[in-house]
Parts: sequence; structure tokens; C-alpha cells
Amino acid sequence: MKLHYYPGCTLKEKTTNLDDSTRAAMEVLGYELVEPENWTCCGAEFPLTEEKIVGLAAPTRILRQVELEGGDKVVTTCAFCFNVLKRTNEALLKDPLKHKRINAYLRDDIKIDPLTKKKTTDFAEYHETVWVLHLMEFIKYQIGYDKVKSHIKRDLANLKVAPYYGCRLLRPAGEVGIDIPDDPHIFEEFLENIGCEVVDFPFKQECCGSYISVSLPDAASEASYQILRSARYCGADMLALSCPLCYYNLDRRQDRIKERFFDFTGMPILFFTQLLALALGVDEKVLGLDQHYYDPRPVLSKMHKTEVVS
Amino acid sequence: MNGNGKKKKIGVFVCHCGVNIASVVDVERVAKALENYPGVEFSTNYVYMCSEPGQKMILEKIKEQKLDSVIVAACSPTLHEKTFQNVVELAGINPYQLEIANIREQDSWVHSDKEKATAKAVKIVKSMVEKVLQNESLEPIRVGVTRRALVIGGGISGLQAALDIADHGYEVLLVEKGPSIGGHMIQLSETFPTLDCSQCIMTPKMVEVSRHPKIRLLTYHEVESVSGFVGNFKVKIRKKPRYVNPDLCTLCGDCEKVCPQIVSDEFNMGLSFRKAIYMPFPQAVPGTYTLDIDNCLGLLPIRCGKCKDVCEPKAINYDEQEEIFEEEVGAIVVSTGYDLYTMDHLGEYGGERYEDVLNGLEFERILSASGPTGGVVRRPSDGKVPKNVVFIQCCGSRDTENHNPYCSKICCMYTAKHAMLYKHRVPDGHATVFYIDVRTGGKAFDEFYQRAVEEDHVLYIRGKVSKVFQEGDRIIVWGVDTLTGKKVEMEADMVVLAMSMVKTEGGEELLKKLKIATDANGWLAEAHPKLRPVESLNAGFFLAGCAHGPKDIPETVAQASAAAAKVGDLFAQKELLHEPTIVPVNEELCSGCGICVTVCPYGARELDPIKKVVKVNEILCEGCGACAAACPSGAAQQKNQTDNQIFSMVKAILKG
Amino acid sequence: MRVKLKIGEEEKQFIERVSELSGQDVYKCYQCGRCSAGCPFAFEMDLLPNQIIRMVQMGLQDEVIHSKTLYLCASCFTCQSRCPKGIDLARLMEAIRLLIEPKGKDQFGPNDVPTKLANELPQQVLVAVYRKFSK
Amino acid sequence: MFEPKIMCFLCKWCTYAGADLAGTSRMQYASNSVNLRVMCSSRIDPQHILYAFKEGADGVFIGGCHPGDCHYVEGNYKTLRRTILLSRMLEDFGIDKRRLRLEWISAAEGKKFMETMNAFSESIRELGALNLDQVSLTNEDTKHG
Repeated sequence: MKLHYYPGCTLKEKTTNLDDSTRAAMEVLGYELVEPENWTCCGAEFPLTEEKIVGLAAPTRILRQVELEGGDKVVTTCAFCFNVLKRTNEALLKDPLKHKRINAYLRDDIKIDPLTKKKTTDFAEYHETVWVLHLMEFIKYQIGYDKVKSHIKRDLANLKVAPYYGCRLLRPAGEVGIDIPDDPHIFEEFLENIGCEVVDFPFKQECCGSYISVSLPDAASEASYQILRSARYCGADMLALSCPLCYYNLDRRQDRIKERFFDFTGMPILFFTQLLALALGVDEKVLGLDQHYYDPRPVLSKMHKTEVVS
Repeated sequence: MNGNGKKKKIGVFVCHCGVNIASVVDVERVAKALENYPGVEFSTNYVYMCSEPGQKMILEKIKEQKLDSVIVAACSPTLHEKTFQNVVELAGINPYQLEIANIREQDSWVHSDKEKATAKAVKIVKSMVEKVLQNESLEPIRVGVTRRALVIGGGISGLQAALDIADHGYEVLLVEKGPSIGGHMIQLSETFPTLDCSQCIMTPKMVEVSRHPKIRLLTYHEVESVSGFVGNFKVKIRKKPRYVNPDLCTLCGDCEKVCPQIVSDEFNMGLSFRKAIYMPFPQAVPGTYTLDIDNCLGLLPIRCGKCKDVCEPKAINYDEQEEIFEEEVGAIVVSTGYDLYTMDHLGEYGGERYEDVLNGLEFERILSASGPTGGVVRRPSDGKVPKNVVFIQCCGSRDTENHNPYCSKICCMYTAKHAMLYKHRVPDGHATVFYIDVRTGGKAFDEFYQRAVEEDHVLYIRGKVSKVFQEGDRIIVWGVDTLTGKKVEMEADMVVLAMSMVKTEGGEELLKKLKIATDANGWLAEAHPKLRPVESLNAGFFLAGCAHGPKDIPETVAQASAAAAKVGDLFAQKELLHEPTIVPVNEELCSGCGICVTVCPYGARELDPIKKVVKVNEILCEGCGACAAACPSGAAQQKNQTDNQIFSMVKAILKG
Repeated sequence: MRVKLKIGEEEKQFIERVSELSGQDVYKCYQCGRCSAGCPFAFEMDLLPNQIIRMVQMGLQDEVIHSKTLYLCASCFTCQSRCPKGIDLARLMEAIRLLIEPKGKDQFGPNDVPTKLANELPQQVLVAVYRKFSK
Repeated sequence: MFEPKIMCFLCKWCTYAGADLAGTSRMQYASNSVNLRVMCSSRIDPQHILYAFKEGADGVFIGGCHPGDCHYVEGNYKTLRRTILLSRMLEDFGIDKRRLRLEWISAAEGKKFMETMNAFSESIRELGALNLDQVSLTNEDTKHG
């Protein structure tokens, strides 16, 4: 089955492991992921003031492209992209005037054919027919855990995994959340259903430092440290997440955390899709496990290699 | 022409109201303009129509001119309609043949152009003439009163109301859904601001209720339905089987000992356990065991039957059945109390995740000498005496966005009390209270709060806690002190959340059965927030206690007594008078479509299944007229405000 | 130093402008402090989030626009999700950042990122931080 | 200048009392309206409104209690629904729907009553007189026995 999938810029560059594992896992589940043609960056941050409305044009273009290609839904794995696309969709739905204004931008788009140098103008409008879903939602509501379970090939029961939501999947409350911001369950359900041992920890919805890690790295590493410390304290072997930025702060920046916090010993960080792909029996080589700063392979070796009879 | 086809003789009296009307409206011209209007027999003006000479003039003119209806063009009917009704009644005219034309508030006072204001006054008076022409003479509807009250809910408010009504000499039915009366108050340890023991003041009241000859105590009963109207309600009550005969039960407790089913104990807020056959607490009234069928292994002797086997006095009867019976009452006091907002609403405080994060009532049980820890402050997880207790106020209150918008009113005081009592029990412990505002409006309340701070050294931190979580056996509290501008983190052994008070679970269903009005938050709505605070808008229903909104014990008791006094007022009347401007049904025209039945908010209309026409209960009809507007055939016409009257008035206004 | 309080036209305009740009009603805030209590970066801030909104209410424009706090907000929306009055402080912060003069000066721009770091940073973080902190 | 005729139906408990308050506060407003007091705004039948237009009203105003404040629990909601429906029908009859206005005005809102009366009067003035020729209402349509 074909399914529209918007990877976003980071997945094509710095976190190809998220992209690859998503594709591999979805293939096992019977889905061919289709990227909207000529997609651009979504803008990463949803514009928060009325004056920056033009920031909605890029994500709307992506949604329009999906619409033009006949898609009724688009799935993302990057939490930032999900956040921006979903909020854009909601904002246009809620405010017809805004919708009109953005469509005015979209109509004026110009496309130049690289070969013929011909200009195409007068583009279509976006009609609000696309449904933005995070892959975790798609799995829960569209595929169903039972189907996922029936495809499981590896037993992950020995892996103690702490689900880390971060901010973008849950907040702003009432606008975007894939679950209740202060009492979420969907990630836990997901991990449980792919066979992991779930470790609940109180920092699962705390902020990792986000883009502050560029402007004020120390503040961000403190935030990241607190999350990792808490997960470790609660007995987790590893942290699972869905956001390339959280992944950067929590995995790649462990060097900086170690410099500042001597008790910190490191912890593997995995994308939820990597765990999904592992459970579904995907070849480890495809999953980019060698890209991680903290090598997760020693911990992953705890899982049973034997195939599960399902 | 009036309804009987007889020509009416109307008198029009235009008041100057000193200069209030006369300076803008040419009153003489108004009187003159009406002189020859169809139906008007006589028209005049006078400087103060409501004065003694003015009233006298009306009386005389009625007799002299043989008038049968009267229009007074003066101030708003809210001011002197009653006055002039009395005048015409003295002259032998039915008061419903009087109408007031409002030419002061709605004319002379709001306009300055004399010409226009005078023309408008003429239109107003003419429209009232048109109305009076078709007015019927009406008599108030009279109905008898059943002098017997129903009190729903056996907490402190219900008990007080029942006792007061009974002491007035009237019979009371007190219905309580639980196995014992006592409500939430019997769960409390000590009460603010006097720190007297709640049980010590509550138990004598409970006993008094059970012994009062005028009170019929119906515990383990629920109100099934209410029909009828003020003074004449019919109430269906469901008796839930208790499987234990209270008259035979000797409270020996043998049954409890052998019962194999252990469940969590509601009276102790789930902090301890009870058996499936149990007494909710030692001082329960009535003093009897109750078999909780939801938790019993089953009534078939082959499944268990142990309790019945050991019961010496043969008090246990597995064959007891549910019964529904009907009672007649004249007034209903609703005192169904409150619930606490459940902690699972507050995920950021752990929801129900942490054993040592408690709500206010749970902490009351821990403080109580009759509680699960015998009054020693121990935390539920490991029984340790907590050395650091954090109290968080406004949990779910004053939160328009995610929870309840209102202030729960009592939490400031009980939190001060909790902190104080904790310090008395654990003198080397630390009590910290996170608050937004400390509200101590009440007699001796602020002194009490100051005592907590000054004498018991309770630390008050101004700021709402954002997050509570557990690491190991420490509970971490993330707050802020807005006074110093510092974000603070605190380690605690126990956290007590002052959860918001909310309408009772299941209460909503009951209120639907009673058909009484509630406010946006589900609390009972009073008839008037200032002048009728203990009455419901629905006649014959009275409000007492927290079902009406958060309040403390003294306020609850005062309101219960007030409700009882109002019931007394009602019962003191020989008969009840009801406004006759209702909406009857013309059976000739009624097609039985039933639309009026669905729009009536009072259930006053009913489709007669045999005659296929709508029947109206005149007492229940409050005369709003919604049905008259909805009736497609014109069969529903409001008395003295028929469609024809409205059409005539509109015509007089627009063509006059 | 004693802060001189006055609510004149200028202050009112500032409050209005912030409200308009952010779409948030600053008068709703009753200063419970919950935003500050849960803010992951409050420990770095010179003014706590609740103080920012308080100062907007008071019309203390200078204090607000010179605060470091504006550049510590990670738009994680923890405050928004727990605010009892439904105020979105991240929007408020962004609106105030927009009001700062002179326009065009970056608080954080491309030159502030060391080349070595720039190579390892994920694209989205750069897009995000420029969107937030540069003009 | 065109002086519109405005027919006002006011509920006894809220808007009529609000109109009284405007009076006791001596607030001045346009004198081209006359009030008719009903027990509840829900007593007003769409027929009454159509009849008023037929008899020469250029505008019809209905005043009721604020949602949740109805003396008769929920009469004002019924009024709201009926008015919305009637507004749609008015257009079919060729009557501009702006000629019918429903407002919630409480007993404490004398000022709002004054302002509403002025604003409504002004807006009807702008719309001009209701040309009855365009309105195909016969006596039988609007009035029954």
C-alpha cells in the first residue's frame, strides 16, 4: 500500500538512520512510503506571531503537494516536522482568512522547468483535505497493534526502554498533542506492543534544550543531562525517541554532558523506528546503528536473536 | 370586545409623575387622544396617580363611570402594578383587568423630543388598551399542601435540614444512598478554626436524627423519580437490599471475621481495607452491618454463605429484594454534597501514580484518631513518619483552562489546618504550603492562618507547583516563589493536594430526575443569588450544603437551617396560590403533535394517549409561553397574552 | 532603584501591541507562577516567565525588552500546557522579540555558530534557532 | 429624514428590566421604537415578527436574557434557534435579515439597551423603509384565529 511520507531535511542528511529504519519497518508492515514530489523544508518552527504568517506557506506547499498527488494523509516521523505540519493544517482550518491569505501565496508560485526553461504559474490552492499524522499515531489507529504484533520476529523483552516524548509530540496542549501532555501513554503502548520492557520516568515530557543547544550549549546540556540521569535512575537501558533534534542533544552531545557531569556514564539513544524495525526482524545493517555517538549495539545484544513464532 | 362578546368599559388614567412624565410627554394630549379610542369609556390625567388622592380618584371614577377595566399610564409595572391592582380590586374589578402603560422609564426618561415622546406615549397606551380589551378575569390557581418534606442526602446539611424541619413539627423523609448517614464531615479529623473534633460534634447529631420521632431515616435508599409539583410531589424511592436486618443485627462482628472478600475501604479513602460485609465505621447510623453485593462472592450458599452460617441472631437474609415504593411530600431539600476532583486529572502531579501523594480527604483520615493509622501521621507507602510534607493548594481550582474555574473556598483553611495538625503530631517535621492566594474570609479564619505561620512555623510559598514526581522514596516538587523570584525545588516525604470540590459523581443523574436547574459547573442554581439563595428556581425545591457550591461547615449548617425555615414557610400556608397566566390547551384545535410537550422546561404538558390531545398541569406551568409560540395550530394560547392580543398590540403600536 | 510606574499612552500601546502580535490576553494572568515553576530554563533567566508577563501588565517596556529571558525560551510549551488561564507564553516571548529595536540586528546569527559545530548540527536546529533569534 | 418604525419584543425578566434601567439612568436613545413586554423571549412566535413587518415595522428587535440566565431555564435558546431559522426565511421573503435583531440584554445592562437601540435604529435608517410591495405576505400567512 502506498502512503505519503514527509521525511524532512534532517532525515536526509544527519539522521538517515531514522529515515532508513522507518522505510524498512514500514515495508515489513506492507507500506510503500512515497515522498511528495519536490518537497522543501517545513520551516522547523511554527511561526508564533500573526506577523510571521508567511512562514505557513512552506508547510502548506508540502500539504498541497500531497493533495495534488491524491493523498489524503501524510505521515512523519520527525517530531518537529509533525508539529509544524499539523499546526499549519489546524491553523488554516480554524482561520478561513489565514487560509485565504496563504492560498494567495500558493497561487503565485512559479516553477521553471530545468530543461525547457518554461515557467509554470497559476498553481492550485490547498483545500485542507490532508490529514497529518505522526507515525506512532498511524500505527496505533490505522495499522493496529495486533497487526504489528503478528509481524514480530525478534523478542525485545530484555530491553528496558524509556520512552522520551520531548515537547513537540505533546505540546502545545490542545493544538498538536498525540496524547494528553501531562499523562501520555501512546509511546508506552507502542513500545509494549513491539515487545520492549517499558521504563516509566518522570522526565519523559521535559524539554531536552531544543535549539538552545546552539545559542546556549551549557544550559541545554544540563537539561539533557537531567533527562538521561532520570531515565538511568529509573532503570532504563536506553532511551527511545522520535525527534532528530532531541537525538542530537541527547546522543551526540553526550560528550559535552560528560565534561560537565562526572557521574554521567552515557546511554544509548534510539529512534522508535529503529526498535520497531528490529522487532520486525529487519537486518541490523540497514538501521545505521553505527551512526550513533553512543554505540547502542552492546546493549542491543541483550535481545534474543531467536525468531519469535507468531 | 372581551372574550364573552361583551363590550368593555375601559378607564385610562395618565399620570404626570410630577414633572417626570409631564415635562416631556404632553399628558393632556395623551389622555385626549385616548378618549375616543374604541373601548375607552373615560380618560383623564393627574399629577400623582399613585398618591392617596390619585388612587381615590381611580376608585371614584370606576364607580361613577361603571368601568370594568383600567389602564394606568405611569411608571414601570415593576413599581406600582401591585398598588393599582389593589385599587381596582377594592372597586370590585378583577386585578387581571388592570394594565400599566410604561410611559416613564421607557418613554419620558429616555427621550427629550416632546413631540415624539408624546406620540410614543399614545402608542404605548393604545397597545395596552388593545391588550385589556381581550383580557380575561382570572383567579389564582389554588392547591393544597402535603406537609411532609423529603431531604436527599445524609451529610451535615441534610441532617441539619431534617432536624430543623422535624422540630417545626413536620414529618421528614431522609434519604441517604450510603449505608450510614454522616457524609464527608464524619470523615474529617478536626475542624477549622477551632480544632474541635469532627466526630464529637457529628455523632450526637446522627443519633438525634435516628431517634427523632418525626424523621424517617432511609439509608441505603435512592430517589428513583420525582413527579408532581410544589406542595404535591410524588417520589419513588428505591430500597437497596442490605441483606442484613438492622433490627436483628447485634453488631457482634462474627460475619465480618469469616468474610473472605477484602476490598478497599471507602470511609478511609482507600487507605485501608474492609470486608464485603461491613460496617462503614464504628459510629455508623443505623448501627448495622451491610452486605455489599458488588463485592460479595455471591449469595448462593454453595459459593460462600459463610456470614449467614455464623450469624447467631439470624439477621442475614440472602433473599432480600430491591423494593421501590412511592411517598408523597410537599417540599424537597437537595443536600447531595460534593466529591473531590480526582487526582488522575493532574498528570503533572503524578496522577494517581504515587502512593504518598494524597488528596485532602485522605490526609484527614491519616490525621484522624479513627483513621487507618490511629491518628499517627504515617505515609501509605512504607508507614514511615514523614518529616517533610508539602501541601499544594488550588489543585484543579481556579483553572479556567484545564480544570474548574471556581475557587473551592475551603481549601485555604483546611490546608492551614492540615499543616498545623501535622506539626502538632510531628513537631520536628517541616510543613510547606504552596499557594496562589490565601483566602481567609470568615470569623477567626485569618487569625488561624497566622497562627499556622507564627506558632507552628508553617512555611508558605507563593507560587503554583508545576510538577511533582518521585525518584526512589523521595518526592520532588518543582515550584516557584514568586515573592523572591526564585524557582524552587523541594524534596518531600509526602505531598497533600488540596483537590478542588466538584459536583458529585452520579449526582448529575439524580438532578436530571429532579429536573432542577444547575449552573455552568454543575452546582445547584439558586433562584436569586442575593434574595433567594436557598431556593431553587423550580418551586418546592430547596438547596442546602455543598451541592449548591463549595462551602464550609458553619455556612452549610446555616444554609440547611435556612432551607428548613423556607420549607416551614411553605408548610405554614393553608393553600398555595399559583399565577393563572398559564397556557391551557384548546382541545378542539389541538392536533396532538406534541411539540409543546418537548419545549416545556417544566414537564407541565403531557400527551393524552387516548384522546390524542395535550393535557396541561396548571400548577407546573410557569407561563413562559414557549409552547404557545411553538404550537402550530394555535391550540396553546397563553392567558391574557394570546396571539390575537399580541397581534392587536403590534398593530396598535405600528399604526397608532 | 525605584521603578517609576505609569500607565500612559505609550505603555498602553506596548501592552496592546504585545497582545495583538501574540494573540494572548496578558490581563488574564493572575500570577500563579506555574510557568516559571515548570520552565526548563528558568534557572538561566534574569526575569522569570511570570515576571515577564507581570511587567508587560505593568507597562515596564524597557525591563522586558532588555531581558535575557527572551532568548532562553525554547518554545517547549510546558508553560502553555499547564497555564490555568491558557496563556501561551512562547507566543508572548516571540511577540516581544519582534518589538525590539533596532530591527534587523540578530541576537543570534550565522556568525555565532563555530564551523566545527555547524558541520555536526542537524539542519533543523539551525533553521529553528535562526527563525527564533535572528531578524 | 427617514424615521424608521421599530417594534421591540422584550422579555419581562431581563431586557424589559434593562430598558427600565436605561430609563432610571436617564439614558437617551432614539424614540422610534415601542416595547412590548412578554414573559419570555420564547413566547415570541415567528408569526408575530412577520406580522409586525406586515403592519409596517421597518425593524424588529427581540431582547432576551443571556444564555444560562433565562428565568425559564432555556427559553432564550429556543428563541435563538427560532430567530436564526426565521432570519433565513426573511431573505426568501425579500426582507433583509438585518431588519431582525436578537440581543441578550440583562436587567443590569441599561447602557447596552440604549446602545443597542441607537445602533439598531441607525442600521435600519441605513437600510431605508421596508418596501412592502416586495413582501408577499398576506393576512392569512401571518395571522390565524
